[in-house]
Amino acid sequence: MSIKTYAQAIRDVIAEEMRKNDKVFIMGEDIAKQGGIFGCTRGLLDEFGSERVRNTPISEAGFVGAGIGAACAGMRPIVELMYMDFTYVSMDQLLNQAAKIRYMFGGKATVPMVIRGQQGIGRGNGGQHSQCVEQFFMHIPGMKVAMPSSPSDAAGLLRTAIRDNNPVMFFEHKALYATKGEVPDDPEFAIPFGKANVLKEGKDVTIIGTHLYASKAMNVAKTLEAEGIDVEVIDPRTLVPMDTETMINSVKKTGRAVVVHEAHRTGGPGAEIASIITEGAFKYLDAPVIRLGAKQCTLPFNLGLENAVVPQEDDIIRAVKAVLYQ
Amino acid sequence: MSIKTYAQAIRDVIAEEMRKNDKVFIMGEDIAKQGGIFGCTRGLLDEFGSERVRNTPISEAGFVGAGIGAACAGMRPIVELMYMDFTYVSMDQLLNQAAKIRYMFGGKATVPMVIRGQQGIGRGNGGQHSQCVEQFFMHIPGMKVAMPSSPSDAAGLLRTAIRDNNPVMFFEHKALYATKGEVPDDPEFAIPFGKANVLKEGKDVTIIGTHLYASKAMNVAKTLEAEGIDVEVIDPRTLVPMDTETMINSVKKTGRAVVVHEAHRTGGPGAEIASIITEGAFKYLDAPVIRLGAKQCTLPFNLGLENAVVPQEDDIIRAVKAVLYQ
Amino acid sequence: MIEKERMIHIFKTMNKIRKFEEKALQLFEQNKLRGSVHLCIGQEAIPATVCSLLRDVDYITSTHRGHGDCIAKGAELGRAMAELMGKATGYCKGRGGSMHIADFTKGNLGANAIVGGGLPIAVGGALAAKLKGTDQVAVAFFGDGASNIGTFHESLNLASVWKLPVIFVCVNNLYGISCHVSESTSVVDIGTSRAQGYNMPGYSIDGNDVITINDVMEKAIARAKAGEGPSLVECKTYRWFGHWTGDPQVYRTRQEVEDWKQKCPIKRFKEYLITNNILTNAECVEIEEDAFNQVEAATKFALESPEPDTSKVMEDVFCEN
Amino acid sequence: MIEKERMIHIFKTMNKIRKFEEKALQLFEQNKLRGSVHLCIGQEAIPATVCSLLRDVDYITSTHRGHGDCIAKGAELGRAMAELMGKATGYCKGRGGSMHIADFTKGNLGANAIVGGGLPIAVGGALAAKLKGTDQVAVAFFGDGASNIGTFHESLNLASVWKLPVIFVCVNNLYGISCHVSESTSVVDIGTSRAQGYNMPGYSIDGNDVITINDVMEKAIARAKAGEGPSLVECKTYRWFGHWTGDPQVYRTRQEVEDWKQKCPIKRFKEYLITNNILTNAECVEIEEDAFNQVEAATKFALESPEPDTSKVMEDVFCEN
Ligand SMILES: Cc1ncc(C[n+]2csc(CCOP(=O)(O)OP(=O)(O)O)c2C)c(N)n1
Ligand SMILES: Cc1ncc(C[n+]2csc(CCOP(=O)(O)OP(=O)(O)O)c2C)c(N)n1
Ligand SMILES: [Mg+2]
Ligand SMILES: [Mg+2]
Repeated sequence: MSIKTYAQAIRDVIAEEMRKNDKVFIMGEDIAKQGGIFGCTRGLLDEFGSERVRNTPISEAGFVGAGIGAACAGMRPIVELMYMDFTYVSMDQLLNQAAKIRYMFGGKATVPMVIRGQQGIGRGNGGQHSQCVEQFFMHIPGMKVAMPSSPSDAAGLLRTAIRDNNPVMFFEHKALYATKGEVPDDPEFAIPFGKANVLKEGKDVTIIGTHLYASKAMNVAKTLEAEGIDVEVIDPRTLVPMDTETMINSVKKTGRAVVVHEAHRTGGPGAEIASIITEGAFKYLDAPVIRLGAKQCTLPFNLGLENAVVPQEDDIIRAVKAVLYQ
Repeated sequence: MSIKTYAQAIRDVIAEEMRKNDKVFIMGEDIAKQGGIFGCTRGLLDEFGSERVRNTPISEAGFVGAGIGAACAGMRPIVELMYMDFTYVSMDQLLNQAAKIRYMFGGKATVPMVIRGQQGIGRGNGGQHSQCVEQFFMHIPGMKVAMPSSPSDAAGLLRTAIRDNNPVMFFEHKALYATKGEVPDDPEFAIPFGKANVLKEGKDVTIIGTHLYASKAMNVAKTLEAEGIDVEVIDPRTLVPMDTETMINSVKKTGRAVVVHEAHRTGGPGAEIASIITEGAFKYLDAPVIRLGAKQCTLPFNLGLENAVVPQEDDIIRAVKAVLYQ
Repeated sequence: MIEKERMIHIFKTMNKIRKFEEKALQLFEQNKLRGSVHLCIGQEAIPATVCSLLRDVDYITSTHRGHGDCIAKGAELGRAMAELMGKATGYCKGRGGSMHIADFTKGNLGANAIVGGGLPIAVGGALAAKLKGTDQVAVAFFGDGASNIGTFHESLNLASVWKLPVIFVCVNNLYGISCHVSESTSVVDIGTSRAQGYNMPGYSIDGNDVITINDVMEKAIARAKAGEGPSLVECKTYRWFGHWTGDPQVYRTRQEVEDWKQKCPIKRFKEYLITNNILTNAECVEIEEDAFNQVEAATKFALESPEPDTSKVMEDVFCEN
Repeated sequence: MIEKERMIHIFKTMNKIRKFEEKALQLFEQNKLRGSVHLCIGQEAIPATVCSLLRDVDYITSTHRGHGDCIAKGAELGRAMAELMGKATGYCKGRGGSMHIADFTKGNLGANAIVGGGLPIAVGGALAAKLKGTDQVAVAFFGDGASNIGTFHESLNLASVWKLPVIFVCVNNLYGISCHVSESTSVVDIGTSRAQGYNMPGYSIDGNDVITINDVMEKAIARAKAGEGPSLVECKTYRWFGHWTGDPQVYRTRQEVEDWKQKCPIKRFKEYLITNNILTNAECVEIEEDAFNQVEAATKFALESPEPDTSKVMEDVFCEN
């Protein structure tokens, strides 16, 4: 085990996989000399050279597409999007091309590509640089969706992503980059997709939280423990594939659930998860699942407004109490 | 009342609104001499000339953006996307620009623009020309979302859309263009946004169906009537704003609901609607809401495969029986 | 310069494409094909000549009007026709249809129903070649209309700054659906004018002339293989039929169509072959008949092929690792 | 030709921008600003000169590095500074921040945090002018990096085929974040080279020289107003500070920055004004001090302004009709 930040964990896995497999390369804006504006590719240029660590022009559709083509031609590209908001300028290459190639062309092609980058609030980047966009990739089939919530998950899920033969959307969170945690030194350490992480067992209520909200859910669980409420906390880890079984079984036990994420609440991942739970554990539910997510307004710049838009720990606590005592 | 096709209804409203308001104009691919590949702009070039009926180059981001700019500068553009799948190549202009301008710039700007075009299966157009993409615009706030299911709704909702001072995503369905129905002749006929249409009252079970599935739900209701099952059928008409009240009240009465749409099931509009119903009518629900939508695979070209992917009337009947008898 | 062998190959390919397309039209009119079928009759010189210079390891990406490209890149006619019919034996198991034929084993990275969608993917094929250190090249086929969409620009710039072995082949058939190129496109010569924005050689040539296309493509491919980077080649041509089967064609005159039919690339190349004693008229006719027969056999195969098994509709969304 | 009045106006604007930016940097370092703050110090000649030729009814769209553009287009310094601080009195009520200042009443259709996002919107402003039959023009400001994204291409082509009154002003400051223009951009002279792909006049000029910028912009605006269509104007300049406050700037040398500081556009124009007897040194100093004082007052206003009311966070998503 080593103590690493989330950003370092990502960097190290990229480096290790590039060392092991010369098909792996990385491209994106400012990833070479600059090492990525969040430092996730620091030092890679020196070690691997400018062929395998490629600065791209600002043309996301072009270089995401180039990643797809390279993957079709036998390489294993990692494409960094500086902000996941820029999926919007490359959406066609992502959802009409990468996601569809294998199936639409009859199941022979493989597109082993990772699209990674960060999203979310926390740095006052305003409405066009703070969105959580995982929902699009849950809804349109063809790409896997990973949401690491800790340095160790970042490492383990990224290794799985790079080795996966399908296109993977790998969502990092800007507010997690500096968080530290233990990461296994095993260069084969990988976390399987589609297996949720039960961060804490509990019997009274289940909180399902993704990304930032995995740790916030843990904080809430601790707070509520003092009040005698025993919370089970689940981090789905990947949304595609989704470990519905773990979530349903948890709610069969607790009878109550809160789902919380930073993406907008309406039509967000929480709607899907709440529906899955309701379908799978209806008879066990003592209250409807409560969903928490960002309000339906553009993410504002001002810190106070930003916090007013996304769920706070207090909101989660209130939601837990609502599902418990209604 | 006149009998019109869905396409004619759309054409006529555009023409009427262009006659009434010289700020209204329309642009898109092949809408001028060709009259739109589905005929929705037929004759407009002759009546209004090439300044107000503009053929665009194939550059959706460019001309959607030009629509935004023109709207910001006081015009009321209608922008035709030939296939709503092409939102993917213009997503940034739609979701980062049009949807955010008013709020992000402090609430003074207005963007009175309609983006209209057709989506869905039914013509063997394959995976990149058959998608239903309304979910993206439900999830990211800032645009209204209309889903007309009949010629009359097409007319009434489109007039409201053109007169609305907000950006509106107006989803037509390719399989509806040729359907005929009565359309009021009143040149002021408009259907308000945010008010669901209760197509049929019933007491046993509620079916909520959008677009094509409004009429399919009606067919199912008729079939089930013969078996003594009294179905209430609701067409939400607009997804943003959404008439949650009508749906919740219906389910409070029937205790059972099926939601059906053509968009993919996972993370689709049905997940949101099912969640809203469960939250709003939990104690009245005798069974979990069943959601039906397209399977999680790219829409295939072959007719048999296409039908195997999207919900069929039999699937709806089975779902109704499942919510009734479980 | 084209070797005799390759000339004959090109002529065969052009005829195969022509017969395939004629058959597709007929089948569509007989309701045996559904969906959008975009014919490239009149444009055959371009795919046939370009692909005659490529090997199976070289890549292409193609468009909604892609039958010619995929045949020229080595597709089996039977599996291609079966795909048009949505049959289980088709290249995509019936899931893709006319607009989505791909065959990675032949270097065909796929047709694309999104205008401009294939350009970045071809750039990626070329990038892979560069990274692997092979002498593979990639060709992106696209239309005049496609030259106005963002991915055109991003792809040409990217390929240029990275000096990638890719050739951008713009098939300028004067229209994007109903829209004349002069209404959609700010320059007359897409090849020579637009290349200047990307520091690469640009050509605007007669796309109905095999010899010219070959000369220019030989230069472009040599440049690509020498590591000097991409080229833009605009081939001016004409589609004889509507944008798709069923197009009322209100946007052009019969006369214009007739004039272009006089410039038939197959007739022209046939005359060249005969004049230059490469083939006799009889040999040409034999090739034409052979092409017809191949297409007939392909059609029979396709018609007799089974429909896809609907129970397998969820297969292949993801691959197992 | 610049009238004396306008020369003085330009000089005042340049100084206002400079002082505003210096203050913003200072405030950021004092933790009184958050988010990404992109300074345009060193580039002031461009917005100041370009916007001196525009009226309130003319449109601009701007970028993440947009303070200079918005000030030149008439923004009140207090409301602009308040927006940088996220205050309720800011142009966007604190919702936009540094990257999103807009003021439609002054024809500023908004800064944009999406590279290339503003170009189509400016085209739309110009389209509205054409449809309304006014003599309004639109200017899209964008960077060298932005010249490689798809909307650049789509916007220039669209504006050209529609002959719209828009001027595309490319502020080439040699870098997109850490990426030197030679690494990202296939041509050296974006203005002259790329314009050729769109059949419009293209200029690549010294962006630190007010007189040159003015001459070229006068031509471009005259062309726009005459209904002849768009122009592309590349202004070569340099940003003195990092891409954003806090940029380690590993990608360039101190020497390069120092060399460019010698080419300071304000110093240069000041010398011009004095040499040509338009202003005395004392008058220039007075203008500089006045700019400083205006910014101080603006800062005071911003600092004293209230935070936005969080209970109103859901207002303005939609407007009532
Ligand atoms: C992004 C996108 N926009 C629009 C369309 C609809 N469309 C299909 S083909 C076509 C015309 C293409 O013109 P061109 O590139 O010249 O190719 P051609 O059809 O002439 O071969 C259009 C507009 C599309 N498929 N994709
Ligand atoms: C579509 C998009 N891609 C990437 C970014 C991240 N980004 C912000 S500014 C910038 C550099 C822009 O360079 P340039 O256009 O030259 O403007 P400058 O910063 O030099 O003023 C980048 C890559 C973005 N905001 N939008
Ligand atoms: Mg064409
Ligand atoms: Mg720059």
